[in-house]
Amino acid sequence: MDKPFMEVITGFLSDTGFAQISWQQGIMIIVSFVLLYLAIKKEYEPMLLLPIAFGMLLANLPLAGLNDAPTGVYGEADFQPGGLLYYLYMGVKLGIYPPLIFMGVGAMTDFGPLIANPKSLLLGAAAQVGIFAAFILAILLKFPANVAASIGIIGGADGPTAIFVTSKLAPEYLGAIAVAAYSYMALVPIIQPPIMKALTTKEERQIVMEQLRPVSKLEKIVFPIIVTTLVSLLLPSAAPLLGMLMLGNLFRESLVVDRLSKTAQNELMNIITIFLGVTVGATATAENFLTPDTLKIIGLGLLAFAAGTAGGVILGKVMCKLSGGKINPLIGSAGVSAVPMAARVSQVVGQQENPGNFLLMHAMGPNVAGVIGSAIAAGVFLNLFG
Amino acid sequence: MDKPFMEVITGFLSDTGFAQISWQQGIMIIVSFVLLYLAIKKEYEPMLLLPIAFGMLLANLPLAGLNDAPTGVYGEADFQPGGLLYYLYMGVKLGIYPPLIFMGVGAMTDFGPLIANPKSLLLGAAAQVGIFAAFILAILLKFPANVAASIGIIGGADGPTAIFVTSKLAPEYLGAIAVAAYSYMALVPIIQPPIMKALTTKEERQIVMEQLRPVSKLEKIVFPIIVTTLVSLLLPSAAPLLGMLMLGNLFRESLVVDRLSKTAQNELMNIITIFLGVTVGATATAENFLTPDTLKIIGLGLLAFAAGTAGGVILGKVMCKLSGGKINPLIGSAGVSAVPMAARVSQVVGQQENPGNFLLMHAMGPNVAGVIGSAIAAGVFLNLFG
Amino acid sequence: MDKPFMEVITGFLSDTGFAQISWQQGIMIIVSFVLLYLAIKKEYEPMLLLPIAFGMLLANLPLAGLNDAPTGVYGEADFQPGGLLYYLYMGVKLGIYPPLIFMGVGAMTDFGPLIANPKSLLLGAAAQVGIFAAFILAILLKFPANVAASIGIIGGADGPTAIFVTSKLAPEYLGAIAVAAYSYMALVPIIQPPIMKALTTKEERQIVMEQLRPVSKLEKIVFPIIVTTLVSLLLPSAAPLLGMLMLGNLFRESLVVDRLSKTAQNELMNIITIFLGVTVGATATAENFLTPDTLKIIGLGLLAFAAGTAGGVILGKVMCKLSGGKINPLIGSAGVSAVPMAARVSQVVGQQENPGNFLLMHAMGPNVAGVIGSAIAAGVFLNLFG
Amino acid sequence: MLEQLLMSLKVMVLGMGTVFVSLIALIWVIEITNKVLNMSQQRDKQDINHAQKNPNKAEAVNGNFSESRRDDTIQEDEEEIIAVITAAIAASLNRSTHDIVVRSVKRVPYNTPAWNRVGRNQQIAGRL
Amino acid sequence: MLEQLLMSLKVMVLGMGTVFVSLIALIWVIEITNKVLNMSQQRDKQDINHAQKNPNKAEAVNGNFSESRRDDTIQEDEEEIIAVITAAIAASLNRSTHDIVVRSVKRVPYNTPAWNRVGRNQQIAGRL
Amino acid sequence: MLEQLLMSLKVMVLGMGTVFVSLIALIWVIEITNKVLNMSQQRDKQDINHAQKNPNKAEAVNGNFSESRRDDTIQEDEEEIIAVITAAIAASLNRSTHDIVVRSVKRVPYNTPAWNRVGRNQQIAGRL
Ligand code: NA
Ligand code: NA
Ligand code: NA
Repeated sequence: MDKPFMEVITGFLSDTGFAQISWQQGIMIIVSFVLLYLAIKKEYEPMLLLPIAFGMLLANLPLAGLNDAPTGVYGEADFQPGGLLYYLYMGVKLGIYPPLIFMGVGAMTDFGPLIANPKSLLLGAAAQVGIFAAFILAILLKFPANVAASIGIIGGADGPTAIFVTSKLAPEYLGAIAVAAYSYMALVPIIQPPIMKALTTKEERQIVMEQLRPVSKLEKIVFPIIVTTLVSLLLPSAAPLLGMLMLGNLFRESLVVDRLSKTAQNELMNIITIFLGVTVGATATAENFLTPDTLKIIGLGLLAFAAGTAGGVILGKVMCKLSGGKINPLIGSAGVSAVPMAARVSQVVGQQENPGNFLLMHAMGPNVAGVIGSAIAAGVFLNLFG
Repeated sequence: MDKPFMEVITGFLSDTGFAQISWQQGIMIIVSFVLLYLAIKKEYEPMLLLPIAFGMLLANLPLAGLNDAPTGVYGEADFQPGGLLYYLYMGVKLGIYPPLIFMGVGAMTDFGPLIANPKSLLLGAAAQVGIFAAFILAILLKFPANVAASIGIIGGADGPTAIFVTSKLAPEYLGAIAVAAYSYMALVPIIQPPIMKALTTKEERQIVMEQLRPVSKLEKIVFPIIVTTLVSLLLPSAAPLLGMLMLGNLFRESLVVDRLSKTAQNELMNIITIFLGVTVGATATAENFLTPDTLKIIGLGLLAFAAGTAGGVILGKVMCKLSGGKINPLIGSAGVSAVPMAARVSQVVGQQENPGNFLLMHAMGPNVAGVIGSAIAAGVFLNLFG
Repeated sequence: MDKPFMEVITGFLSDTGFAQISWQQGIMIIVSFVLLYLAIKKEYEPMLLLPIAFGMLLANLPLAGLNDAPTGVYGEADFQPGGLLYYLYMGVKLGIYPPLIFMGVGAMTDFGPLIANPKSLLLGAAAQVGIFAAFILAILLKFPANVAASIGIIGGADGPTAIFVTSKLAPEYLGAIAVAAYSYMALVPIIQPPIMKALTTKEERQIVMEQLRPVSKLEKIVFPIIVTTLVSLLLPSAAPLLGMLMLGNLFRESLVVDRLSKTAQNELMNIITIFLGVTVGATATAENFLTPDTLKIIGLGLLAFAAGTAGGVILGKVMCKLSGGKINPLIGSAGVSAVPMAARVSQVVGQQENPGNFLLMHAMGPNVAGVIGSAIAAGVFLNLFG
Repeated sequence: MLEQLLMSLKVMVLGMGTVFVSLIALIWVIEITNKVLNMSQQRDKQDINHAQKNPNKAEAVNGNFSESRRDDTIQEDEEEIIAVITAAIAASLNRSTHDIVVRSVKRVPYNTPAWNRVGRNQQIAGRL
Repeated sequence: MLEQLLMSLKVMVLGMGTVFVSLIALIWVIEITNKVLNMSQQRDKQDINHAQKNPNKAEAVNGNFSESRRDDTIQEDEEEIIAVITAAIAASLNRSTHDIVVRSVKRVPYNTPAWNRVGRNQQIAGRL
Repeated sequence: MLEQLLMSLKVMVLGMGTVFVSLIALIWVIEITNKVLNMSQQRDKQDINHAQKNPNKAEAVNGNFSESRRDDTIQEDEEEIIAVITAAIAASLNRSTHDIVVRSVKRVPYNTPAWNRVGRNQQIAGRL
């Protein structure tokens, strides 16, 4: 402050963002505006895409320092705290947010349709083929295996799973992968129908399925306990995601901890969604995002969704044959997860051929099975490359 | 990935939990199922026993790694984050969760019956004898003093207090002590009545008490401020628990921060209850839990509850005599806390002898006094062995 | 425990707070009672003043140790955890709580009146003169520049901004500055009217303003995005506060993430308000608070509020002249922020002269502009002295 | 290149294999559970049928279960109340009930101020 | 063994002693507070009685307290409203009111969109 | 002393300068945005007017916007419903509506148990 006034002003001006912004940052800011438009106007998964886009905006404002790491040691004199998003990002980096979101998802999910028709699980398994198809192609495009696995998991159509895997295997790709995952989840009603129609005959699409048997309260309580135990023993690396998903579901189905169930699916989930979205978006700095890799990721993500859809429908056709025409193969596409969007797509495509056909309940089985399937695929990747 | 395929598969299989599980872990998983049954079907304090049991399940699935500590330094390349429960457990280890739960409890508690009849505090004091009786026996059973203190505090019939003390004095016993504390709190209606009946005469149990005087708003506001100041000056180590209990109560009684009061007793408390329950349960690994000590703890815990009940009832009989028969000794058993269960037990046992006898309001005085008394006893232990 | 019994008791007694309390701590406890009285009985910003006062009480109870730092290394045997408030205070120290509170404020704020009449922003700018006037006087009273800046920011009439700046520039003054800021915000209806009346004529106060134009949904959505981008580029150090304010506002106005908007303005904000208030209050230890500086801060804070009010009203008079009498200068005083209190004061003073005069909507423009203005002034201080 | 393709095919086989093995195992376990539970429930039902003829004994045998059944009754009651209220609002609004849903009608909460409730009853009783 | 027994008995005496000393101190303080508050409240009441005869003066003397009293009035009003609504619902359901409790009837929130409220009033006034 | 005064005056000029420059820039941008948006909205309106004459075409042109408009309709509907309920309660309480505000009437939530809803409809349909 002893410097001449003009110098102070010059110094001050050179500290503005206008003096420091790079053209790449400018482009990223425009990208964030486009994503905000998609989130707000087009309602592409706004619950996450809006925070992601805003985080992207904040991270590309030069000098704002919201991502900065601290310097010095906490509690000592020379300590300079880091930026807000640096601290909130710890929940991603340490793998805390995605399992807690899964707990909330579990508390919101009714596994009844799956329990009533356990064969749905096969469709939820088949739809995971998209994950591995994208993985192979990513390897052939020279991505290292850990990045290829993170790209593949976009095909799981499950945001928290994609973020969990990517934050552990390839954190520098987190922004691009999260944006791709949530965008395609929003685009499921556009991506899936042509594939579903191309792979099925009119007769198959008209199949009306038998009503599901009622599921008792006790079966619903036992289900999350069994899944946690069995799958965690088979594949321990899937335990954080699946265990918390099933804990949330047990809160819901036990009927004795209503308070916890409501908090898990509302306030806790909302708080974490905000923190997760903004900080994941903030990893999309110009340096990380404006690379040819991002375009490849977007392409591979689309392919993963398409392949997963096809995988589900094709197994659906096989099961249709084997069951003597009792299963409508359209419910197979719901196996990609993207709950409950993909199940609604099955319903809508089915009704187009036969207005009296209600497939939604039947499609919810593969749909929630797809969540379990993706978590298992994620566990395989974490086991191999983590 | 360059290895022969069979070798990869063999490696993968040897990474499954089935290949690694010990029989002790198997037993612990069964124990967790039993606790889930008690929590859900028998409704034994499900709000905490359900998360505790699920945490126990997760912690005993081999290789799931939810309790693992991180390796390397955060922010550097070789950093491997720890498991979810490792991070959430910090709130227990650092003594953060129990005082925050106490804040919520304070916001839910009406100290009116205690203010209307301050002599209730004596009954809340007498019932703490169970804590010290169990402590003495634990010492005689060769437990070290810090562990004996943690075992004794089970007799406080107050979950967060037991967890707070144990996490500071004997964290390796946390699982066993928390399970014992919450189980016995749920069993209060079974443990207490025989002791109450054995120690009182039919005439005493039939005593109808005078209606309590109304308590003004101002008295209710001043009460938490006085308790915080006085007790924290007398016993500073009780300040974290009692101070937060009284802050929550001040939120409630001041009537000017309704938003904060509601959040403290609902969302904040629910979030912390989930984290606390699951992580406390996760300390119950086979290694920590499957020891003869656990059986001793369960026995001593029962004794602590019984002795506390007896202590309250006996002082109740003394006060009955001294007051010329105005005090029903049955309200003494409510002094063990376990709010509001123990007070309901007083009510029910009283009504069995005299259907027109409403003791609940009078028993609420000793009942909430018991919470304060246990927090003070906890402070004594922390002062002596912390 | 092997010591003679009397020695144990003596040691125990010497560990009580009564044996250790200093007269300064006694005074601080009384100060905390006075603040509790103001918060509860006089309803001086109780949402923050009640937790602040209680934190002050807890921090001045000797040996309670709620502020203590930990010793040793987490996870190792000799580790002694710190006090509850030490950990909760990290959210202040690391600059996490104030931006999150701003997010909640943004989700509660309707910027419509400001968008309808953007010239309000000038009044919101002029009222910041109080900040710099107090800064100059503080410098002349020999405060170092970083402390003077923290004192000046009291004049921003915005609690989270004052706490954010002070926690970064002069944390040892946090207690005094927070108490001053919130007390004067509560006293706005007493401080402002005489100044407003002294500086305006009866005719000016009677001016009825034209009704504001309606603001479209789209303008309200675009506004937070523009403000974030523009102001963060001009002054990057304002980005944490303004960015989060505008993120909250975008949650509100986008209408597609209602869940997030509600959580940001309710549960998340309440939780953080509790933690912020108690820990900020706990910085007011006797050592930090009972100094002549505190009295100077209280004096300078009053001056800052008065100068800000005058600045707003004077520019209001200028704009009244330039607009040919279309602007009532009374809305200028609302530029100090203290939302929505200051705007209500404009309304009330205006109605005293002309009962049919409804200034509130017009005063909300400068009022919310004052929040943005203070955040910018805070950014200037952080840039210069941070 | 070929090596990478082979590696990635191995991963695919391993991955899809794990997914299918896990989920098929899950199918088995769900079906077994279903059978076990149905068997025990049918036994329960028989017990109940039997019990209904000897109501006094029923109390003793099914003591633990009675609570959960009471719960169901309450839920059904609540649905009925909600239906009535919905219909009333719809009637006054002259609309179909498809459009409006009364989300919840709360009763006295069970856990929190239990003694208040009793106290209130006591006071009411005291005035009678 | 004996030594340990002695030590633990010391702890018990010290512990129970602390508990009793603290809580007895608390009894004293509560009773003193009660007396002090009751005295000041009775003085207040006298002031009020006095004031009710001179209503103009009352405003000046009890200015600070009027707010909290207004609050009580509002609360009582609310209870009355809740009672009415409960009765209405119960009547239409043909049930006793013991069973149903309307938990809360919310008014316009005081703090949040204060200017909205005034704005709304203004707009309403503008249309008159 | 003089030096410090000068320094602090510099800070004031710089600070107030930054505040004014930033907020004046904001005024410009808001006004420009307002003009741009109004222009495009008026164009939209013309489109709509045009479209209303050719309803079939409207669907195609404004497809993306129709959703948000539907939203507005729902909101207005909701306000209407709230008004009706408020009036009903007020009538039964014999009070003015200024005092009571029904804060919200919730519909079936859109996002959560979507399949439940359909399932329910299916079951209802199944019973017809
Ligand atoms: Na999936
Ligand atoms: Na107790
Ligand atoms: Na301001």
